[in-house]
Amino acid sequence: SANKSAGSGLTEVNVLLDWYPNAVHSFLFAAEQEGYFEQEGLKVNLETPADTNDAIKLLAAGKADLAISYQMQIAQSRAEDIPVVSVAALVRHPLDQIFVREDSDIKSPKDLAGKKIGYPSTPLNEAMVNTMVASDGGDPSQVKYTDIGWDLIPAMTTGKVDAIIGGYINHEKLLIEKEGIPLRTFDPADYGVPDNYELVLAASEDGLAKHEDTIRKFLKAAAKGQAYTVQNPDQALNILLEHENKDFPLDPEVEKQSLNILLPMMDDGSAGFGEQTEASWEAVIQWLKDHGQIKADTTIKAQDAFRNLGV
Amino acid sequence: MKRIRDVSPFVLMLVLVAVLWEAATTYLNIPHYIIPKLSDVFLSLWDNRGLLAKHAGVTFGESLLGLAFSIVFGVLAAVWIEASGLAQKTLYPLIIASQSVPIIALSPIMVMWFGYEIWSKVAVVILFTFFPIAVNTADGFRSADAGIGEVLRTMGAGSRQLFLKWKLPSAWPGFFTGLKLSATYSVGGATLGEWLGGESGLGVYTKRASNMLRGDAVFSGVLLLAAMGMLMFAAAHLLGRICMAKRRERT
Amino acid sequence: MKRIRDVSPFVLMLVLVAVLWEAATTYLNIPHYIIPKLSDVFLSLWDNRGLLAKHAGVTFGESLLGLAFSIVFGVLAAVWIEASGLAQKTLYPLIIASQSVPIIALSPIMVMWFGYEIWSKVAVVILFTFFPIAVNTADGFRSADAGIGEVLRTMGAGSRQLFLKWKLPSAWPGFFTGLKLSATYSVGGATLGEWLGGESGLGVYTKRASNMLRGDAVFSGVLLLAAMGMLMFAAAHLLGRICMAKRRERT
Amino acid sequence: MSIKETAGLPCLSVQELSYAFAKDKPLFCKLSFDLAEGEFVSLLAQSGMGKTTLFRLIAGLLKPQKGEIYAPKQQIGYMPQRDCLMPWRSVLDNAAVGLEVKGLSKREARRQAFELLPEFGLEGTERRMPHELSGGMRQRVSFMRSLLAGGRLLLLDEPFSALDAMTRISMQEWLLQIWEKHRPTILFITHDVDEALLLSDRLLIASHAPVSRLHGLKVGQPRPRSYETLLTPPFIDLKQRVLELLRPGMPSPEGASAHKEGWE
Amino acid sequence: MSIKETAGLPCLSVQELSYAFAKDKPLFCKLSFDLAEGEFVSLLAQSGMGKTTLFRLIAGLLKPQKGEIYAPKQQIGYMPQRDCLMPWRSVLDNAAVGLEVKGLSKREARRQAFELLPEFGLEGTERRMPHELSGGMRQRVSFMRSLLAGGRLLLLDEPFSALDAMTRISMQEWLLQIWEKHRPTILFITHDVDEALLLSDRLLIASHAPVSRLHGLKVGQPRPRSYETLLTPPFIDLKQRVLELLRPGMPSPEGASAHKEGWE
Ligand SMILES: Nc1ncnc2c1ncn2[C@@H]1O[C@H](COP(=O)(O)OP(=O)(O)OP(=O)(O)O)[C@@H](O)[C@H]1O
Ligand SMILES: Nc1ncnc2c1ncn2[C@@H]1O[C@H](COP(=O)(O)OP(=O)(O)OP(=O)(O)O)[C@@H](O)[C@H]1O
Ligand SMILES: [Mg+2]
Ligand SMILES: [Mg+2]
Repeated sequence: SANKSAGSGLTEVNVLLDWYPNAVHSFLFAAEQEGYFEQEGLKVNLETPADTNDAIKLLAAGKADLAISYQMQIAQSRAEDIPVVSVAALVRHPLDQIFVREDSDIKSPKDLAGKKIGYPSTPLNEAMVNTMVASDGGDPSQVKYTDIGWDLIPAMTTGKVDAIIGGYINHEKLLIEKEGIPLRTFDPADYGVPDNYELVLAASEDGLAKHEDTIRKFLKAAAKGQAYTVQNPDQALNILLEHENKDFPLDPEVEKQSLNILLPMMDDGSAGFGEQTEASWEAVIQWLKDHGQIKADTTIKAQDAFRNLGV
Repeated sequence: MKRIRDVSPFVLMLVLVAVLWEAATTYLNIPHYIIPKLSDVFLSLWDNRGLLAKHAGVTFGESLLGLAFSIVFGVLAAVWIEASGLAQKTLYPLIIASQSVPIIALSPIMVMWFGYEIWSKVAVVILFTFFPIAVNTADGFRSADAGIGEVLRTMGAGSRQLFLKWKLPSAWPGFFTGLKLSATYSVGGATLGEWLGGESGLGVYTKRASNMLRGDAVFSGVLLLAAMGMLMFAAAHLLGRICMAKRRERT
Repeated sequence: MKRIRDVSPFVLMLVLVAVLWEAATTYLNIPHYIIPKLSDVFLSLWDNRGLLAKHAGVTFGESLLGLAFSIVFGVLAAVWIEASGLAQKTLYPLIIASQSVPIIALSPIMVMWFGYEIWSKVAVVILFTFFPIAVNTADGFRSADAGIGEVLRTMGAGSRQLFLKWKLPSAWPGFFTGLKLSATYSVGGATLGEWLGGESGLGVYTKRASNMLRGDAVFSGVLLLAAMGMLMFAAAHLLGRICMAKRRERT
Repeated sequence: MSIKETAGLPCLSVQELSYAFAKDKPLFCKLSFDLAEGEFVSLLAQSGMGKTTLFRLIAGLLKPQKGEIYAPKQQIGYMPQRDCLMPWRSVLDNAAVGLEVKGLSKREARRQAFELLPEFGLEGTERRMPHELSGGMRQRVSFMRSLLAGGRLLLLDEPFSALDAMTRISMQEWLLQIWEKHRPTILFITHDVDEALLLSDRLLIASHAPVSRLHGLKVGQPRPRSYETLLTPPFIDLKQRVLELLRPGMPSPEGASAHKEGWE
Repeated sequence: MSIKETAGLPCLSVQELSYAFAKDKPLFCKLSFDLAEGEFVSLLAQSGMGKTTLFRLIAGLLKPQKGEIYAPKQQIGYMPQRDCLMPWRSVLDNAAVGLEVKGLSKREARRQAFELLPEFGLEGTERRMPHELSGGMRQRVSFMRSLLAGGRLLLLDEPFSALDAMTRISMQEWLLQIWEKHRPTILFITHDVDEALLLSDRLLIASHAPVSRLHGLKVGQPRPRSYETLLTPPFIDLKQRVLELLRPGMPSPEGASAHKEGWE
């Protein structure tokens, strides 16, 4: 947790990533490499947990200071009395979209009726697809869901399912297209699901109360890292690639494309780094309630779910 | 009476664990999303009893089916290894290799071969459970009393007779030790199989509950899985007892 | 010469599997991210040899360390179960339950307790490997020749002596059967432990490779894990052979 | 119990003993007998009448269902009928195990056992494992083990059944040496009447199942005795009476050999 | 091999046999001997000289290192020294296993075995498991099993060592009945010289290790014989010669009993 590490005089900050390091984390590596964290008196440790469910719980339990999570997951967590708060929006729009083969006859979500859609067994994905199909004028009850576990890509490419949800447009889509299978994607935000922050940075209520200052410093450095990345995408990517070479070499081509997709979604010019709007949170919480993804009787409030620390 | 006295320490232990659990989660400040209160878990268990029964039935069926195959495959593998030096040098290493290969890494293959239906789960259960049976049975064969084999050989017993009348009965204790292990693992195998893709079963239930961040529901599934594991072990243990009731290896 | 003849069927089998693999992936149109061509796997293996060696070392270390603890815990559990009827009725069921509980569902607890360092991986390895040792050793105790125990008892041997001079040596074959199983499982346990969170090890390597759809890299890790499993099994087997070289239970 | 034990005499006392294996006919029914301190007594009975079971009762390995057994606890040297060697111990370590149990260091136990090996015709075999021994050698290791375990009461269950005449004689000699030196009480099971007459002070013979009494026969002849003296009239007489007692319900008084003369 | 076998006589022929367990001193060195068809021969030697090993060689369980053994293959009834009962089979099923191996149905095998149980003093024990038997009962089950397995050559390794005098006599009787009816060739190991003289046509005695020759002794006495006839001069004479041969390097001609007279 956020405490002075002996000797260096730096404050340690433990951050749980949403996934293995990839292009979306470039700004963190850039901030580290360029010394922005150190300038703020921070020593940042990055860990990759088994999944973000773990990350949220560990964060709330005080086993980490910050964790990268999803806006919807934060809302759900709060509904389940897990005291976490989003302190920054990292990716401001959905990355998790429906993929279909370009050569398929599914031209829009309503065509999914009667088709098989593969999903990683998250009820949230189900609700999204239902909303999208319905808003597109289709019959959600006709959609056939297949739980495809962790293997999104093989399920898609081997034709076991007609569509998948749960993959990211900056990762799975790129990998599938690299295999020579062009995809058509449907953005949930275009079909009745509120536009939402795909990735957010979260802290625990307790941690935020005690270490608000440290977190603000972290965000300041991260914002600088993000600015650096926007200005020098190639260098920033190189920092990431070089760093990761020690553990697992990333595919530079894929990551470059990924970063190209991500940058405009991380900073769409509408707000400062990480800034969040209450409207967005209201919409997301309402939609989750409407679709049974959080208990209808919970009284969570949008303004409690996030904090803008004004970096 | 004896029955009661036999079972009561177990029941007491369960009560003790339950009390400790409830007390720890109530007084020790353990967050409910890490370990939920047992009372909440029971509530969740009760509220979803119908659903849980259905899912438990599915998982139980997969475990049993997979285990049944494993008994056949495990014993056959052991027989083959015992019968042929060649198999021992070729088949055995492959079998061993199959046990340290991470199934999750190969799940696409499983799905490709067995689809998303019950067979992929059964395949995982088999992969999980046939190894202890094979190894214990093979070691059982090897521990057979050579003197008995000699007597049978002088009677003109061929290799089939030797196998049926000597090696096979000698391997029973080993087989049942393996079966106890495998019976326990079968539940975990079915759960993992369901995680790799499935519509029902306690694996799916716990995974979905976990994605919904419902600790109480996760733990209600976990409790049922634990109980199922104990049940499978107990069944295997009892079966062994019954099948070997009259035998005692040595005075 | 004998050595060579001993090993050659194994080598032949490896070559055969390799040829089949290469042929199947070349001619059967299997997507490379499901089963890559073996030649690509070898290429990937070679290209990343330094990195793989590092990761393999980490996984191997975790396996060995966990297995070492399991030997201690497994034997202690078996001793406790053997020594106390109470433990058999209370401890044993808990141990069994621990084996059918899905670890992944409880991963936050593992991380809470053991952190992201090596200890969480070691804990998973222990959970994976101490059960076969405990069950096989416990069954080994139970199979001890009663006649020998009687002789020792008439000599005035107390329960400690009986245990050391009778039960313990009698359980060796069972222990080594269990050790063979556990040694094999230790590799899988370490891999799973790494998946629950970690920066290095072959588990991390294969998972990341899988996320990147790099079939060749996944399989290079899988091959190493398989080899490691065989190595662990072979080591346990050999150790058993050496330790029981002079003994033969019956004529 | 403690009263009897400290009283010194008798060394072993069986009182109103009854025993039956579950569901089987009883083996013993209110059986009583005593062994005096330092006595050498042989027990004779037909196969399956319960000699081994009686030994296990005396050694405390089985619990009497009725009656009581007073025996010097934990001071019993018991040689089982089946050799029960430990397959994981060498000849030397098998023989020495009793000394180890007594608290001697492994090294010292081995040393003492090693010195005795030649006397039992086992020199050079100290490193062999039991499965590498002949039947008679196994029996001698087992015999040696029980003698080394010592004790004030020796229970020997057919200790020489697998030995040839020569080896048997030297083992008998050994046993008598030990007996004369330390005067343990010895209860000895054998099927060889000559052997029993040669070694014992007294014979206990069971005629009828279930065993409710043992016929005592004093061997009043002077020691040392030899196989030659067995051919003298008092021994021939004794032997005939033994064989008669062993053959229940047979009125013929001429002894065993007479009865079975006409078989083809 | 086939030549000898079809020649009919001898039934068993051992030619220039040499054998040693790895690293040990050899047990047999160019040993040759024959058994005629239908002959009853007893083999006597000190404990550990290799009798059991010789049996295992003849039965084909060990391979001769030098020399050859001609024996009727797969027609051997072998009774091992250690009973080797199957702990998972009842008395009846243990006894019947040889018949099952011969191809009889389990039912028929059991029926035949069941009928014979009383003759072996085992009536009422058919459902017992081996661990519920006394030592002598186990030995009788093993004996019964080898007789039922049949064969033209019977190899019996101390078949009666655990039996009391009475039971032993009836078993001997049984064996002779079988022998007279079917005339198998019998090779019989015993440590009891009287028993050997009573039963055999001929005795084979090993004096020196390694065994390079067996002393043959014809028992020219008429049958039926009884334990009483053993007290007649020709038998006493024979017995003395046997004991002399068994005691290698001992010049004393007075027999075993004379030698050991003075032990205390
Ligand atoms: N564990 C047991 N369970 C049931 N019955 C048993 C058990 N042990 C022995 N018996 C029975 O008890 C009887 C006496 O057995 P025991 O071994 O005492 O005889 P014994 O006099 O020593 O005979 P032997 O001279 O053949 O050794 C036998 O009928 C045997 O079948
Ligand atoms: N498996 C074996 N490995 C090594 N040595 C052995 C083995 N079996 C027997 N021996 C040795 O061979 C010798 C002869 O043994 P064998 O059993 O043939 O003797 P035996 O004449 O039958 O003796 P006994 O009358 O005591 O049964 C013994 O010295 C024994 O130690
Ligand atoms: Mg007995
Ligand atoms: Mg022998």
